[in-house]
Order: sequence, then C-alpha cells, then structure tokens
Amino acid sequence: MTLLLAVLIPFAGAALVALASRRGRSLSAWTAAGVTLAALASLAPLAALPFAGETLIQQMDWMPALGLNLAFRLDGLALLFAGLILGIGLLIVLYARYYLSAHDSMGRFYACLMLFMGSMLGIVLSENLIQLLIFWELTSLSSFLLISYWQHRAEARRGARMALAVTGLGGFAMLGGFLLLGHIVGSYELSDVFASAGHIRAHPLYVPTLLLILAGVFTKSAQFPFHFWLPHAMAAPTPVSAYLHSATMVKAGVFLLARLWPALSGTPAWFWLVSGAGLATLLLGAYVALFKHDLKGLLAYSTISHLGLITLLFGLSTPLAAVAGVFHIINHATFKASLFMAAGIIDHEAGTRDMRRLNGLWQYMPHTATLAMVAAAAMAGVPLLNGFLSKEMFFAEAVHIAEGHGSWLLPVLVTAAGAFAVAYSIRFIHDVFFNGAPVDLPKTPHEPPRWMKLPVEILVVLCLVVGIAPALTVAPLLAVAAEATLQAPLPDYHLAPWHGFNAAFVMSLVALALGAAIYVLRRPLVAWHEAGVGRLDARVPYDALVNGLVATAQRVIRGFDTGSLQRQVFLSVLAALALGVAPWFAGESPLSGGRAGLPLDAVSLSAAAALIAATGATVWWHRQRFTALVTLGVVGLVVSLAFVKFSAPDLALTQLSVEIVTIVLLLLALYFLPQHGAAETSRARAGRDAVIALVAGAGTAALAWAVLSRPYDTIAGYYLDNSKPGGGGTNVVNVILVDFRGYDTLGEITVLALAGLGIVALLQNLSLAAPRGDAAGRPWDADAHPVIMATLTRLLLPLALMVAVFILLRGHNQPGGGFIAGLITAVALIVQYLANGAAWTHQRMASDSQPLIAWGLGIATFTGLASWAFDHPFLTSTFGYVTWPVVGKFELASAMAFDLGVFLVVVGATLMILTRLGSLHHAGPARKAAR
Amino acid sequence: MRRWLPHPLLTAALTLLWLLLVNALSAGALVLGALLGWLIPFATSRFWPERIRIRHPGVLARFLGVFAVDIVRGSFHVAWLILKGPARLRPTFVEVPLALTTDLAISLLANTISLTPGTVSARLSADKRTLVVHTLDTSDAAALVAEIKQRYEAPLKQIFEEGDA
Amino acid sequence: MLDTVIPIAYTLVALAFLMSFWRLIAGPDAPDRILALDTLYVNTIAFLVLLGIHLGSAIYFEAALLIAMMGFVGTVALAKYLLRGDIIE
Amino acid sequence: MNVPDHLPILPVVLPLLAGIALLALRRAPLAMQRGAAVAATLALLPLALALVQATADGAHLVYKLGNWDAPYGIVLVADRLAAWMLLTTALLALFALLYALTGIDREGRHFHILFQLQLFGLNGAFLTGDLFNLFVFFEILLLASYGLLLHGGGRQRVKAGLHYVVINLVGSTLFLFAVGTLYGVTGTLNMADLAVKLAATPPENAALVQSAALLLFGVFALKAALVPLTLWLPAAYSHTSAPVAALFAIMTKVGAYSILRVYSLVAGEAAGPLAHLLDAWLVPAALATLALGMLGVVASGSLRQQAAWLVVASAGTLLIAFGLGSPAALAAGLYYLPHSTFAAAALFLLADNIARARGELADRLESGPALPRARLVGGLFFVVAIALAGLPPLSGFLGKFMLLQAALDSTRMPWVWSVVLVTGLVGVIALARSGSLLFYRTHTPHGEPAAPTNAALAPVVGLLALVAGLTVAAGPLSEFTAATAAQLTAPQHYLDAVLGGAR
Amino acid sequence: MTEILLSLFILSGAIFTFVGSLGLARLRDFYTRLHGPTKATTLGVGSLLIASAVHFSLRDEGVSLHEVLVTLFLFMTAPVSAHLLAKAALHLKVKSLAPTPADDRSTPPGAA
Amino acid sequence: MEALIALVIGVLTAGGVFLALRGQTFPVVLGLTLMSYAVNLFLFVMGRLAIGVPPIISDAAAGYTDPLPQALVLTAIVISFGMTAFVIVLALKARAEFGNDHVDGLEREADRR
Ligand code: NA
Ligand code: NA
Repeated sequence: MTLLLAVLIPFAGAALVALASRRGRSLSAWTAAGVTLAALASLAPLAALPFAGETLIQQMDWMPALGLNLAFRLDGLALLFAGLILGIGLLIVLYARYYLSAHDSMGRFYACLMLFMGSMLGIVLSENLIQLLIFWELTSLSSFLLISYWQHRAEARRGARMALAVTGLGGFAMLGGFLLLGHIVGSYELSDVFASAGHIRAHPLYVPTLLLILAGVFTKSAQFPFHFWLPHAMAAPTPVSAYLHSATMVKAGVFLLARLWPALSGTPAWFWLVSGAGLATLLLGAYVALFKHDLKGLLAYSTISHLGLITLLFGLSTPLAAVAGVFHIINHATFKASLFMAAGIIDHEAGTRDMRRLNGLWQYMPHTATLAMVAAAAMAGVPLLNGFLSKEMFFAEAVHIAEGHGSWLLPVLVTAAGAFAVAYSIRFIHDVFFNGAPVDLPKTPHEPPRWMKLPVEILVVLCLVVGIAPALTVAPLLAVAAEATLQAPLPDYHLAPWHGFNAAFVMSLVALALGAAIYVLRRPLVAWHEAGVGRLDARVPYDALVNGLVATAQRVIRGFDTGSLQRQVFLSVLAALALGVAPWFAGESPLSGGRAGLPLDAVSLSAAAALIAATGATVWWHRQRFTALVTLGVVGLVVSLAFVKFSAPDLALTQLSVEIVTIVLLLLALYFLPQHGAAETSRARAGRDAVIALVAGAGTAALAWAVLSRPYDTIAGYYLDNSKPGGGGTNVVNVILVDFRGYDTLGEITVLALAGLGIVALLQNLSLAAPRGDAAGRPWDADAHPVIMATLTRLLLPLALMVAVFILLRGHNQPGGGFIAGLITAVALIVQYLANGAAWTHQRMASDSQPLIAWGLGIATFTGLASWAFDHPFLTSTFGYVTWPVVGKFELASAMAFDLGVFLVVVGATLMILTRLGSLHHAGPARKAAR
Repeated sequence: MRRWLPHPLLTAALTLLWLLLVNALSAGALVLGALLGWLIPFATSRFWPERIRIRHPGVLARFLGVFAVDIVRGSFHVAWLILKGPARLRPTFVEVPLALTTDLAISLLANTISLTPGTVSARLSADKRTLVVHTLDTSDAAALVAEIKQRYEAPLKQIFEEGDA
Repeated sequence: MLDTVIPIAYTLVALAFLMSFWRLIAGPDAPDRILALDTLYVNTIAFLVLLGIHLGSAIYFEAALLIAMMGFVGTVALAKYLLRGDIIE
Repeated sequence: MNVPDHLPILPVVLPLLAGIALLALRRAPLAMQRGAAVAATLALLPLALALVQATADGAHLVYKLGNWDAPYGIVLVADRLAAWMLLTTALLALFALLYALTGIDREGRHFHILFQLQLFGLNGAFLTGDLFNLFVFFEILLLASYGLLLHGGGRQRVKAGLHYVVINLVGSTLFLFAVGTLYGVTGTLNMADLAVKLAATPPENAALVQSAALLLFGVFALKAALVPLTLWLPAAYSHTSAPVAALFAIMTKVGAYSILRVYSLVAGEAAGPLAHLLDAWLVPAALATLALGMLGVVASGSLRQQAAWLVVASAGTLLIAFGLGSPAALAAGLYYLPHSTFAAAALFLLADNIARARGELADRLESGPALPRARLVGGLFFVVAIALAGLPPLSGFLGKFMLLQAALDSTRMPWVWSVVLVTGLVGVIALARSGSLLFYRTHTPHGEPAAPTNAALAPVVGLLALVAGLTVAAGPLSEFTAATAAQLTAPQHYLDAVLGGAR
Repeated sequence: MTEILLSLFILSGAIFTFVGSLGLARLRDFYTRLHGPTKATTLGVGSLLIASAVHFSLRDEGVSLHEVLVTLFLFMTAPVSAHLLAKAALHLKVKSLAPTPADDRSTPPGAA
Repeated sequence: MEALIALVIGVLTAGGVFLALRGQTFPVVLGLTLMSYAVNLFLFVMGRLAIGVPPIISDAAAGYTDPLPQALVLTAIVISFGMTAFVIVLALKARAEFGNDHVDGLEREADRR
C-alpha cells in the first residue's frame, strides 16, 4: 500500500511538525519540507507506471460490506495532481518560512498545511468515491483551519466559516450524489464507474446524481453562483492563498470534473450545466477582477475566472476540450501560485495590498517586479508563455463548438473574457510597479529575502519553458494525464507556441488589444462599476441566509421550548392521547367485548361516589392545600377499599400504609410551602386543561372498559399451581414478589433506597424558613408535644413492632410481607417523632438509617447470590420444613431472608426520608452558625 | 433477673398479643411469641425506660369493669342524644382540676373521659393541673367534675401513683 | 337470618360512610374534615369486619387492624399540623 | 451451572453490589470509595466483552432468574444487541466516572452510589426479557438519574431536575397503562410470549393492542426525546454536572433501544395486527427530532446547551435508522449509536473543561480572551465537532453514510436524505461558529485563568479514542451491527430461545 | 340461637356505626360532632368485632380472638385522636355552641 | 361493576391530569398521586374483578383471582411511593432555590414569556 503510505505521510507529518515546533521555528519548516519530500519520494518509484500506460490500483478492506474500502489509484491524472500538490506544496513551505512573522505560530501553520496536503493527496489518489469524499471533506476542514489561521482577524474567521459552509454544502450534496452513483453502478470504485458509463448516463437517476455531484464540484471550485466564498478566503495568509487557490483546494473541484468526465460527460444535461456554469464564472470572474483594488482580490477573481474556463472546457464534453482543461489546470497552477507569492512579497514588504496606494514599486523591487510581470503575462495569455498555449486550445475549441452549433456567441464571449483577463493582468503590473509613486506606504519596500523569491523564480521559469518548448517539457505529462482523464485514446492535438494564423490566434490578438484598451479606459469603467454592479456583494445574501437561519432557529426553539413544565406535560398528554386513540379510527374493533361483568352493589356505588366526589374535591380545592390533602386521603382510602373488595388484601395493606406515609410526607412539605396556592392560571387555560384532562380521563376509562369487557387467557394458573409446591408459600402474591418475580422486587427496593439516598443528597445544605404561624396568621400552639399523645404513642410502639414482625413472618403464606411490615415499623417510629419530637427520639434510636438500607439491599442481593453455591441461577429460592421439639414443624424459606431484606430497606428508606424532611429547618445555616 | 427480663409485664402482654395476632394457641406460637415478647422490649426500652407498676390489681379490675360499663352506657347515651336531635343539647366546657401527677395516669384519665358518657377531654393545661373537658349535654358542671374525679381519677391515682407522691 | 341482617348492616355502614364523607366535604373547619376522615377510617373497619363475616374469610382482619393503626397516625399527623405546622420537630 | 453460565446476570449484579458496598463504605476515605467505584466500573468492561463474544455467534443467552421458566419467571436475554448496549455503557461510564473524579463527585452526597445504581438500572434494562421488569429497571435508572442530575444543586439544575422528574413520572404512568393493557389482553409479560400472543390477536382486539403498543411507544419516545416529547432533555442535560450529562448520553439510547427491542419482537413482519405499527409514526417523528435538534444547536447560547441539542439530534438520527427498519438501516443505527454516545459525552466533558477555564464567561458562546491550553482544547473541540457533525473521516460520517445508503431502498428516501444532509450542513455551520467564538481570541487575557488539567482532558481524549476506534474498526464493527440487525429482523430465534422450555 | 346473637351484634354494630356518623353529619358544632365518632362509632365497630369473633370461633375449630386486637387498638387510639382534634379546634378557635374556656395561660412546670 | 371501575379510573386520571397541569408544585404532586391511584387501579383490574377469591392457597378457597397484577401493582405502588417522596422533596428544594413554588420558578403568570 505505497499509495496509502504516500497519503498518510503528510498526516503523520502534521503531528511531527507540531512536535518539532516546540524546538524552534525553523525546525518545523524543515520538518514540513522533509515530510513533503518524503511523500514525493514515496511516489517517485511509481511515477513511471502511468507513463508506461499502467494504472496502479491498491486496495485494502475497510467496510467491504458497504462498498467503502481503502482504494487508491495512480494514473496519469492522479500523478499530475500529486505532482502539483507536492511540488507546489514544497515551494509554499519554503516561501512561508519567510512570509510568516515572529508572532505567527509556525507549528500550527505547518501542521495545518500538512493536514491539508494529505487531504488533497487523498482526493487525487482515491479509487473509491466515498473515500474520495472523505478526503474532500478533510480539505474543507483543514482549509478552515488555514483560512482562519489569523484567528484574531474577524474577516479571517468569517472567511473561514463561509468557505466551510459553502464547501460543506457541496460536500453533503456530493455525498448524496456519490451514494446515488454507487447505487446505479453497484460499486463506488472508479474502475467500475468508468465501466458503467453508458448505464449511468441512461439511468433515470442520472440527472439528480449529476446535480448533486456538480453541487460539490461547483462549490469547491467557486463556480457561479457559489463563487463568493473564495474572495473572502483571501483573509488567509498569502502562502495559504497561493496554495489553495492555485494548485489545490479549488482545483479539487475541477479535478473531480476531470475524474468523472468519462462517466458523466457527454449528455445535454452535463453540457448545459457544466459549460453554462463555467462560462458564467469565466465572465464574471474576469470582469470583477479588474475592479478589485486589493491585489489578492484581483487574483481571487482571476482564479474564479480561470476555474470557470477550466469548467467550461470540461463542460464542452469534447476530448480535445478536456485535454485543454487538463493543460490549463497545470498552467494556471504555476502562474497563479507565483502571482500569489509575488503579491505576498509585495504585501510583506510594502505593508499593504491596496493598488491605489501601491505605485512604482519597480524602483524598490525590480527583481520581484520582473517575476510578477512574466507570471502576469502568462495569466494574460501572452505568447511564449504557458498560459497562452492552453488559452489557444480553449479558443480553438470554442470556435470548433461554435461551428458545430452555428452560433458565434461562445467565441465572442470567451474573447471578451480573454480581454478582461488581459486588462486585469496589465493592471496588476502597471498599477503596482509603475503608475507614479507609492502613496503613504506603511514601510519602505525592498527586495525580499533570497529564499523567499526562489519559489517564485522556479514557477516563473516553468511558465517560460512550458510556454516556449511545450513538447519538450509538459507534453508527456499532459498526455498521460489527459489520457487518464478521457479513459480513452487521446485525440489529435499538437503542443506548440505557434499554430499559424488561425481563428484562435485572432481571438488572442483581439483579446490583447481589447484588454489594453479596457485598461486605458479603466477610470470611467471603475466609476461605472462601483456605482452599480460593484455594490453587489454575495456576502450580503449569504449573511442574511445564515443570520436568517440563526434567527429562525431561535424563533422556533423559543417558541417550542418555553421552559414551561406545563407545556411539557400538556404535550405528553396530547401525544399519549393521539397514540392511544389513533388505532380506534380504523373502526374494525368494537370498544366493548362480550364478557359478562359483576353486578353493582350499594356499598360499591357509595364508595365509588365518595371517591369521585373526593377526587373532584381535591381538584376543586387544590389551592386550599390542607383541605385537598384530606380529600386525597379519602381517595386513597377508597382505593384500598377497592383492593380489599376485589380480593387483593396485600394490596389494600400496602396502599393503606403508603397512603399514610404519603400524607405525612405531604404535611411535612406543606409546612414549608404556601398554605394557599396563588391563582396562577387564567380561566381560559384552566378550561383548556379541564378539557384535555376530561378527554384523557375518558380515554383511560374507555381503555379500562375495553379490557374489562373482554375475556383473557393468563399465565396466572402457573403461579397458583406452583406457589406452594415450588415456592413454599400459600400467599401467591407474596411468592410472586419474593420468588417468581423476586428480581422485580430487588429492583423495587433499589428504587426505594435510591429515593432515600437521592433525597438525602437533595436535602444537603437545604434550609428553609419555617413559618411562625399558620395561613390565617395565628401563631403555632405552644405545646409541641401534647402529653397525652406522647404517652400513648410510646405505649403503642412495642405493640406496633409486634404487629410488624407478625406481618413480616406470615407474609409468605398470608397477606403481609416485608414491605408492609417495613412500613408499619417505619410508621410506628415516625409516630414517635410526631409525638415526642426529633430530639427526644434521636436520643433513643440510631438517627442514621443508611446502614439499614445497606443491610437490607445486601441481604436481599446475597440471598439471591447464595443460589450460585447450589448451581442455580440468581434468586433461586429454596425452602424446607423443620421440626423442633415443643415448637413443632415450621417452614424456613430463603425467600423469607429476601423479604427481610425488603423489610430493612423499607424501614431504612422511609425513616430516612421522613426524618430528614422533618429536621429540615434545623439544618438551616443560622442554627449551624450558632453551634 | 432484671437484666435479662427488664419488662416482665410488657413481655407477658406482648406474648399475649402475639397469640391474639396468630389467632391460635399452639406451643410454637407461644414460644415464638414469648421470644418476641422478650426481645422487643429491649429495642423499645429506651422509649419507655421506667417500669409500669400496678400496685392494686383489684382496683384496676374494678376500674376496668366500671369503664367497660360506662363505655356501653355512654355510647347508648350519646346515640340517643344524636337521634334526639341537635337542638336539645346543652354542650359545655368544664375544667377538671387534676390530682394526678404522672403523665401515664393523666393520659389514661383523659382517654377514659373521652371514651365514656358524653365527654371528651379537650385540653390539658401546660402545668398539667387542669383538664378541659367538653360535654355533650350537661346541666350541672360541678357534679360532672366531681363524678369524673371520684369515678376515674381516684382509682387511677390508687393504681399508678400511690406511694410515689 | 344473617342473610337479611348483613345487607341491612351493609346499607347502614354505607350510609354512615356517606354521612361521614358529607361532613368531610361540608367542613366547615379543618378539624371537622380530619374528624370526618378519621370516622371514614372507622367506617371502613366496620365494613371490613362485615365483609369478613359475610364472606367467611379472616383475610380482611389485617386490613382492619392496619386501618386502626394507620388511621390514627394520619389523624394525629393532620391534627398536629393544625397545631404546630411542623409535625416532626 | 458454572460461572460462565451466570454471565448475563453479572453486569447487573456487579454494579448493584458495588452500590451496596459504597453505601457501606460511605464513611471510608474518599480514595477508597473512588477506587471501589473505578474498579467496579472497570470490571464491567471484561464482562461486556465476554457477552459480546458469547453472543457473537448469534446465540441468545437466556438466564432464568429464580430458575423459573419463561414466561412465568423473569428471564434475562443476552443477544448481540444487549451485549452491544452493555459494552457501550461500560465504556461510556468509565470515562464519565474518571471525569467525575476531578472533584465533581465531592460536590454532593452519594455520587458514587447513585452512579453504580444508575449502571445497575441501565444494564438491567438492556438485559431484561420481560416488559414489566423493563419498567422496574426504567424506574431504577430514572431515580438514580434524578439523584445524579441534581447532584451539586443550583437554581437552573433544580428547575431542570423538577421538570425532568415530573415528566418522567407522567411517562411512568403511561408505561403502566400500556403494560397493563397488554397484560389485560394477552395475560403475559414476557416479551417473547407477548410477541407470540400478540401475533395471534383476533381482529376484534386489534385496535386495543395497537392502542397499548402505541402508548408504550409513547413512553419510549419520551425517553428518547422524540418530538414532541423533547423538551425535558435540553434543560436537563445542559444544566447538570458534566460527568452526569456525559453518562446521560446513553439515556436517550435506552428509549431507542427499547423501541428496537420491543417492536422488533412484537411489530415485525409476522406480528398480526401490530405489524408495521410504528411505520406511520417513528420516521416522521425522528426526522422532526433531528431537524429540531439541529435548530436547537443553532439557537443555543452555550456549548453545553449545544451539546444537549446535539443529543436530541443524534436521537433523531438513530431513530430514523430504527424507523426505517430494514436490516441495513438497523445496522447503520446500531453503528451510529455508540458513536453518538461517545461523541456527545466527549463534548459535555470538553464543554465543562472550557467553562471552567473561561471563568465568568463559562461556556457561553461569546468571544473572550484566549483559553489556556487553547491549542490542545481547541484541537479536541475540532475533533469532537467533526464527530458530532458527522463529517469525515470519523464514525459519525460512516454512520450517516450507512444510514443514507440504507435509506435508498425506502420510499421515504427523499425525506430522509434531505433532512439528514441539510441538518448535517446546519450542524457544521453552527459548530464552526461555536468553535471560532470559543477558541479564536478576540482580546488579550486579563488575569490567569485556570488551565484545564490533564486529568480533566484525559477522559475527553479517551472518548475520542473510542470514536477513532469505531472509525478504524468500522469494518468488523459494522459487520457486527449488521449481524445484530439480522438477528433483530428475524426474531424467531429469540422466541425459540426464550420460550423453548415452555413450548 | 347463636345466629340470633350474631345478628344482634351485627345489627347493633351497624346501627352504632350509623348513628356515630349521623351525629357527625347532623350536630351543629365541631365539639358536639366530636362525640359521635369517638363513642358511638367505636362501640359500633367493637360490636361488629365481637360478632366476627363469635362467627369465626364457631365456624372454625378454636377460638378466634384476634378481633380483640382491633378493638384494643381502636380504644387506645380513638380518644387520643379526639383529644388532639379538640385541642386543635380550641387552638383554631373553631365556632362553638358552648362558651370556650380561656386560652391556657399556665406555664409548664420547669419552664423558665 | 366493570363500568363503574372504568369510570373511577377515568375520573382519577382526569383529576390527575388536570392537577399535573397546574403551575405550582404542590398541586402537581397531588395530581401525580391521583394519577398513580388511577394507574394502580387500572393495572390491578387488568386481572379482572373478582370478589372473595384472594390468591391465597387454601383447601377451603372457592377459587382464586389472578395474582400477577396484584404483585405488579404492589411493585408499582412501592415505586411510585419512592418517586412521590422524591418529587415532594424536590418541590421543597425548588422552593428554596426559586423563592416561590411555581414549577418554572416564576412568581406570576405575567412573568412567563
Ligand atoms: Na497602484
Ligand atoms: Na367520655
């Protein structure tokens, strides 16, 4: 997996660079250069393969079932791009070493640059489309870091975010596109995609696939109307701009056009979409570039324009146009990188990039000026420079297409674009290096350090040699790259500075002349532009969009999430109603079944009437809280009564005990709460609530009726049959609780223990002001512990404990059990608190009931674990009958131990809750301070 | 003896209670009841450190007899008063000066009063010397006070407090 | 004979229950309501004892016993709340 | 029966015993309590791994509690899904706990006990094969979560806690109504037995069982914070302490898990009147949840709030997958589940680090002075953000990729794609904004703010390492989730394993 | 014979229960109402409990006396409840037909 | 009888829901308690109504009602007791933190957005 290695080297290098930066600024630059060289070196041995006509594909499984593998491809196109990325990358590394100032972190810069480089390399070397997308998104992310490198600058942050948002948009669209493409082809491997080209273009999903993929391409390559992020990305340090906007980031988009050209091009949809966007971008970029006063702004729009040109070429769908596209990719990379670097030198040396202030720099930096002039000439398409060659091919192809279509609009438009390119190139040179004297520069410019110019020199030389002797230099590389792009034999073309006096050459001459004319007339043009089109800024709608998103989000969230509990409860009830009611609308099931019910009797009727009235009273008087509490007591009592009536004595006992403890709890709480609730809801709200409450009530009643009126089959028989022989108890409910479903009970006591522990945690540091009198303002009675109550309750304690033991022990066979016994014990002790006070009671019993909980849970759990010793699952119970003299035969069951655990937890938790709550105002800070 | 069986009376009472709870008289129940009756007082003794001593069992028996009769009588009386209608009632608050001093005796007196003819003990003064009693239908408050003192307080004093004061 | 007496007794207890409940609703003061609740507990004990006799089952006894205990605790707590607000102090 | 036979109960009993031990140790030195807590949490890992291994061949380990056969006794059923959930929980818990040891465990009482019992509840819920027992364990994990949520106190936390508790009490009530109805119709509680009985529901009972099953869905939807039952989550998660919020990243997954577990059994192809029961509800609600979650992310004023809304969004994503219901979609969801759990937890912990380092500004999304250790913390944030936004190359992207691919076969594909892709973009925009506000200094620092410690950053790194692990091992892991999905879409084996003895 | 006895106990128990609640409903102030439940109702339940004891003692082998326990509990607790309620009513100055005694101004023994 | 029980369950639920929708903690707690009564009854009657046949094995028994729902309700009662206790204490905590007893910590209706 050499290719994987080549991609990984920069990523690993990023970490290395970051580490190296701790040891000095230069070291990180050297490390970065070393890393880049290493990546180059790793690819070098393979470089011969494409030239030998071979495509190297290396694969490794990642998620094979999903078609996502680590798959790399080295063909001519990939090689060309890898060369550009690493070659220009190396120059950038060198350049940046001198560009960055002492305030700038070298480590961070180079680490991010390496990440970006690796990501780019990943894109161009990918064989698998999803893997390509992964690297694609990584370039977005790492470029975000690079663009926002000068994070203290607002425009850097904004520019980075905008670039990320726009390219992110494209990335997500492209993911969809690739998924569709993979769906059509049945594979994400490029080889398979190429092989299915005809199938793809004929597929009904072709157009959506194309649209989604092009969204990715156009955003990345800054094609109209997604071009606007690119100028804002100029807030990055110039080495970043030079790298991202010449050979790499924006080229990823056109790379993908080239990559997918064999699979997707050649349809009308492709033609109109791609060439349309390309042409629009070409014209727009060329036009706007002229009017930018910022050097980098000019270059940015020029980049946009050239990317449009390349896009247009691929859009034309002819093999020759595609070859021209690949060629222009190379040429643009070289002259644009050098121009950006030159602009960086100027900025670096003169302290500004504003062309209205930069004038006559020829006198200060003639060497740099010469380099810039050559590069700018290449950009303008001046003969004997590389830019001229690809532009000629472009013009020729435009003419060729025009001949096919019988319309001369395209040649006219591209010539106009060419003219503007000439004009802004002249401006770049003339405005900066000549045009009088500099205006108010922050520093006096001079030539940059030797090593800072070297990268520019290398690139400018390349522009020259390619322009003069293309056949000897770039031709082989272009051939393999173009062949890989076409995935077909190359068309007939000829690389030479001179093709004779043909239409394309005429167009070039016209463009040069017209461009010069435009430059001469620039002043009125600038005025006209700035009064009109120049005021348009894509950032305005973009910002409006983003701000609109944020505002909408905030409105939606605030509207929905008001922080109101009532709304949440309301929504829950509403949702439950919708879910519960919906199935009945199908209308196939009757609400009532045919089961015969029990007859009504007077007692049940009166009890039910009392319950309903008490419920109504509780609701009606909910603001008179004490009264509501008393009526709630009636409800609980009648519910217990219902349990008794319908053969559930255990439930009745439990409900009764819980009922009382709950009332005590509520009373303890009510002491610290307002005795009378304030009127807090409007009549309308109460009406709405009443309606939904009644509907919910009707719903549950209907549900209950629907079930009760139907017969059912139950597993109950098993419990009744096995309770005694298998569980050793005759109280089937208790046997279920401690044996058949003892696990539930273990959970249940854990809940209780948790409630106790949670409450203790909650009450920590809580202090509440104790009211001095009741709601009517009467002071409390002076007698805290009425003697008669105190005496009698003390007498009752042993009795109650005896009853508790009785209930505990008999639970297995008769109504009762650990829970009820626990509550009786707890209540018996609570009455002591009630009658005698906390201080008195604490002197007579351990005030910390947490050990009880620990013991209880422990006993219950270990009873369950003990069954392991007998090779049985957790909680397997056992029982036996023992006969003792005098006492006689009695039963011993492990379930009883379990029930003892339950008992202890209940006592512990209940006592803990009630006593902590009862001593709440003693824990107040005032008391503590007094101690 | 005292150390191992601190509350013989309570133990006996609890054993009996156990037998009542189990609702059966068997050797096993007796043993377990006695065991619990012996153990539970250890746990609760701190709530009731002093022993309850009954000095005149005969007086107690007689008191209980009077009490039982009075309950039944009182209930019939009150039932009659209720059925007769509310208009004819002559409710009154009377204050009973107490000769009893111990909490237990006072409490028992108060309860006795509450359970017997037409009277409910409503408030014990903070100095524990006066018991406010509400009556349902009384024409002669002084006679009522006298009756309470003679009929209930005196025997209670005898049973629980004689020799202490 | 029991077959006639028990329905009568049920009816009387049910009426007692309703009257107690009436007092609970009518009040007018908090002690009235607590008293009514306490009486409801005792009415319920009566009902349970009747039910036990009627159904011939001793199973309702514990419920009656428990109501006697718990009803007392509830009443004491509610009354103490009226007197002192803080019921455990 | 020997020790491996008890494997399914061990992850439940262990935290319970740890909780009890910690309760007994509550007066012991803090170091000892912490040691015990870490040891107990650490011990869950080998257990979970052992379960993964034991279930990897597609086996259902059925553990009959009390040695009673299903459907009479409660059974634990460990299958791939349960093992997966347990492993996720164990890993998450470990890092949440490690973060708590930086001092948060001392801000209130009983932290470690509550934490262990929370794990008891979670593991119990994942393993049970009984519907009512699921209710019980829901209550355990809820009550433990109440305690943990409120740990430390404070006005906002108490308000959020109050809302959380009340709304969950309403949910518990609903749960009982649903379970009750199901029992009232079928007479059984064991999930497998329920599945069998429900499949044979006569037409006159169809609406009734559908009603009950949908009410139950409502409960799970509440736990999963599905729209419109979402509102409890953002406040609760953003106002509790960081390790608790991190641990809670698994809580919405309990709801999602329950939906998957219950409805894969009772609402599959052969489920009679319940077949495709959730089709009309789940995907639309999940899409709305994802959309709302992302809007919440955009609207958030603090990083913790943003993290909380990201949990909502991830719940939406997860439930889209579960709602689509195809094996591929389930596999995607199950792969995405641990990812979103770890990533959200990492963000909560990181946000706390940031909040502590920024003093007064806390984690509010306002620009401020440079953070101490900004490069490290910022780098971690960058990775967390990539993970949560579902950007390449991390597992969030892979999960979404799997989901989108799975959605290709669904008629709802246009909806799913639009919402998932658009919210992905919105997430990127929002997180980029947060990152640049928090990490890009706008003025020079005054004073020396406290730098995040290594101990506090290590759990974040650990969680991100898990995300990285999910990414690197995506192949085998996605195969595991695919196998899990296959197991879930063919519930007959489950039924046979559980009811084999009874039929 | 036993059935007559049983019926008598049941009937009188029910009547007392009824009358107690009747008093609660009919009487005109809290203090008078207090008497009904504390006496009549208590006795009513006692009577029913005796019926129960008789019933079960006769039906099953062995004596059923656990009803005594309920009676004992009621007799121990009812007066305490009544006392506390009366005390509360006096404290709250609930409307009374009888002139209410003056507030308790005595100091507890031992109080400073 | 079944219809009466269904009605009772409905009334309890309606009362519970109405109170749970109030704005102060105390009525909300009351509402949750009513709801738990409703659901406990509901769960209980899912075993259908039967009089005089408690599930306690004896030779004399005429039959038995379904014991399982009873066991479930017992568990549910205990759990809801724990929950109620917790929520009550939480209401106090909220009172201390908010200075009032509104569920959202607001003094008046007018305070809300
Ligand atoms: Na100039
Ligand atoms: Na009396």
